[in-house]
Amino acid sequence: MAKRSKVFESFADAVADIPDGASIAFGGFAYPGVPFNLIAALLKQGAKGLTCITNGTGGSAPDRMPDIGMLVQNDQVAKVVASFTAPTRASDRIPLTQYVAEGKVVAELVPQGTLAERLRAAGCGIPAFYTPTAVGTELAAGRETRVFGGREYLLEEALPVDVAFIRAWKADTAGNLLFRRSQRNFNPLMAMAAKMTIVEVEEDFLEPGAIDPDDVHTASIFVHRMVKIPAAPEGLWPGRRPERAPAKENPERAAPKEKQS
Amino acid sequence: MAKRSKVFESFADAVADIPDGASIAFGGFAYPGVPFNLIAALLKQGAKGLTCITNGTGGSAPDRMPDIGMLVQNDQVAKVVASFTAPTRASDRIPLTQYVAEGKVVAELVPQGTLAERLRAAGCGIPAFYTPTAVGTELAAGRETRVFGGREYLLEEALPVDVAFIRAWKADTAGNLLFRRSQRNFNPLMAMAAKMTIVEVEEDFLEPGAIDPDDVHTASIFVHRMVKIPAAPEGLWPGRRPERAPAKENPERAAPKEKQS
Amino acid sequence: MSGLERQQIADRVAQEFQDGWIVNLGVGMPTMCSNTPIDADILYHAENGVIGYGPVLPAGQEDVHLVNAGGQNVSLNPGAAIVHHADSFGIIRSGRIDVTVLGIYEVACNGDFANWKVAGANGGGIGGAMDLAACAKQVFVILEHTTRDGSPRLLRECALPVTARGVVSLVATNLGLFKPLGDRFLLREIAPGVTVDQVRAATGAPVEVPADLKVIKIL
Amino acid sequence: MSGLERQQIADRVAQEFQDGWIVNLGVGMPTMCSNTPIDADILYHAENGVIGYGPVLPAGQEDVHLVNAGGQNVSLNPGAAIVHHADSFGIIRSGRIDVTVLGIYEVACNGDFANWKVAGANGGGIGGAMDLAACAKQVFVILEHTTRDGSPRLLRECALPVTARGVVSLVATNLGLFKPLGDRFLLREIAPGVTVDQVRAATGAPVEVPADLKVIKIL
Repeated sequence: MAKRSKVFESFADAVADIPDGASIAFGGFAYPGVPFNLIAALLKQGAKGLTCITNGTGGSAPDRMPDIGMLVQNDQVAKVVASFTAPTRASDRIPLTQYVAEGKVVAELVPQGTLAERLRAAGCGIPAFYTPTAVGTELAAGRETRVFGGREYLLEEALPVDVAFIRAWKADTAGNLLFRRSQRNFNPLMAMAAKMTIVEVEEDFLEPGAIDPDDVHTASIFVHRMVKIPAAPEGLWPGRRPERAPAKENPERAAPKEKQS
Repeated sequence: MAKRSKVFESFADAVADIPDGASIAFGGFAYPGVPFNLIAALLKQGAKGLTCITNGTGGSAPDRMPDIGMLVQNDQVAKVVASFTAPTRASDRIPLTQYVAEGKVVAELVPQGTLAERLRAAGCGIPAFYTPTAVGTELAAGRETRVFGGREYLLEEALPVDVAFIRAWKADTAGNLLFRRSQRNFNPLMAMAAKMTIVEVEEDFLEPGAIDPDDVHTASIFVHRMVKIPAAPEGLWPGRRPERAPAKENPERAAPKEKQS
Repeated sequence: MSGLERQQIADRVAQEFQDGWIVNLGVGMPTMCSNTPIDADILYHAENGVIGYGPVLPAGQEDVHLVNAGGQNVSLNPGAAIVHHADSFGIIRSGRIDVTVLGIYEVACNGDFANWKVAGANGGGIGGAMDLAACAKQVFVILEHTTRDGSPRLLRECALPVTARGVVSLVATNLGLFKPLGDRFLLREIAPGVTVDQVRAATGAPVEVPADLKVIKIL
Repeated sequence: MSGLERQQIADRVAQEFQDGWIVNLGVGMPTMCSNTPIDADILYHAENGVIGYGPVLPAGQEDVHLVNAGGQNVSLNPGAAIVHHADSFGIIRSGRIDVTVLGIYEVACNGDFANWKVAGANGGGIGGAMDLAACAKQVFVILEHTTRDGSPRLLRECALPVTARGVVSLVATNLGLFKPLGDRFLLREIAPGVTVDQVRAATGAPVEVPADLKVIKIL
């Protein structure tokens, strides 16, 4: 008896049944590993009242790839959990700021390591843990701390999510994933934390067995749906990260300049 | 300026300065990944009052490779932390039993997943976490539990160790490790939990850069000393795991039958 | 009255497995479940981080670097992956194992079971059983229906220290297939050649027998 | 009175690095520390799981899959390794980072500092700074000595919400190199062309000046 295939034909199909009110973790750090195509599909799909778990919401640079800020601007977001909820430069502006100020979006600010560990805890059946991070700061105000070995630690709870959107380099059809370089970042943790993990994959799907079991970064157990990213302009391929300037074409890729939505 | 080399010439050199009273984590699960050569060197080195963290202490099979039970029989052990501290078959005997009965060795019994997670927590700066495992059992008697989301969890503390003994398949001279197949088991976690990690390596050392950074299982940060395992009979090479019978020669290895001490 | 052979007990349990399940098999009789030919695609998970292992390899063909949780030299199926012990138990603890099958000493009709400490022992052998028992979606147990001296091992309450409480949903013995119902066992199926009276006599708790009691089909 | 250029401040900090250290550099001025030629073998760690990165690659030679924590397309040195975010912060939280260098808004002589929330903001940008500040063996901070309107940023107490308390052991500004001593800053070295009076006037806390005050050597 054959298992149902995890390979979906389109991003629209892969995100079609995401309901209003879902919690979604978005992988990526800077450009590597960001599920641009899945975000773009979700913008079209239109689910509302979402809780978005992400390192940052984006939108400070003028030339934008699809980002969480666009979901916010599209009135799809009720809450953001992130390690950046406001710009750190006084001169920067991000879309989220106005929505938080107007009470349309709740923003929960979480230190990056705590965010990663809360996701990992959810994926590992650990409901809560203690961390030294943020002790003595505004983020710990009124919260439970405890001393172990003479040092004070803050109690943090797991952060389970309904859905993870991630981007991988290679995958076999069973759902084993390889990430390339810093594309890995939060992605394996979000796949662990999620009830359903949807992956956009850069290279053509491999047969099961083509990835050495020792090399697998995210095991098939954690992966539910996968879509091959089409060539540009249909598919979104990040180039060099723009440093407050438009993205330049990436000469290492055969595909033409990525679509900027 | 060149860093001091992590490569040691002999197992005796690598374990020479381990002091009495040290806590040592011993990797491996069944035969794969067990640091037989380091255990043999520690038997000769003679440090006493050790705390040994290990999945099991071994010694039920008649034909033994070096194991924790031998360290116990050599009067080097004060405490064992393990997921097996007594045989599960009434007919089996292990050396540890008598020493525990006579009060010479303290045995702390820990579920295997909790043992792994306590080591990982130590390696990740997490002093304590909650787990559902062992709730309602003798192991949780009198201990702190707490309800999250309607379910009861047991508080478990990190298990840091002074030294980790592990066995790897390949290593570069910087200290990046590859494990083969189920050789991985506890080994990366023990390397994370330890102040000093000593590795016995099966293959010849590689130059830094020879292992793709995406493939590394244990990063050089966690590795302090490494020794290449010599060919048998000087080096110890496990063959097929004996099922209550002597180990058979492994035809896949060119080396002759391993030394059984 | 001895009923099923060990492999036959395992066979009956394996027939409960459904397509797409992730299954963890304990040491001993449970490992025999993977020998049963069933029409379902199963992913076998072992505590030592092996995801997707296949048959035990014959002597001479083993990979010395690869064992399952029982220490057997297994093979890997296409699509297998290796993780370390913490990730492996993360998979267990987060409830991703559809069923674990465990060999045990005793089971009670309230779903408690014991398999880590024998009477009078100082210490025990837990291995991964407590994590699996507390966290798998379902816990199936396999055991001989009585001890060697004929004492029942299906009980009202466990006499030995328990591994987990209230978790067992299926009990397979040489005499039949049972479901713990709180204050009694439901006899789902009976072994060929065994009578209900024999089952009741060998069981230390009430046994409910359905009107349409089925006999276990031998493969 | 402006003292050191930005790269010169970073250069002075980098000279504190010792052979074999594992170093994490924050976004902005701290990243410039890796440009400084020093006689020490340093392993650079980035929060996004890059261990052992090297120089930023010029346009056209980037690996689009590889950035440091500042989003710069870096290279990898031989012996580099990639881990995921939880393992990367495990390295941080377990105290394996010898020093983190952070760009900040304010620092107090009690070792507190602030770098995540500007006055009046709703929310902020913490990134990895709180984990690094709480857990690195040493925390060095880099900042312009005063705000654009001339207000001091080296203070008795932080006015902005702190990132961590009592952790800073070295402060590098365009005017000099300082060590927080609880109730005052020790002026370890002064920038060329800057006077002690100028430093004191621009600092919002007492400044202790050693008799043998050294001048920062420009590379």
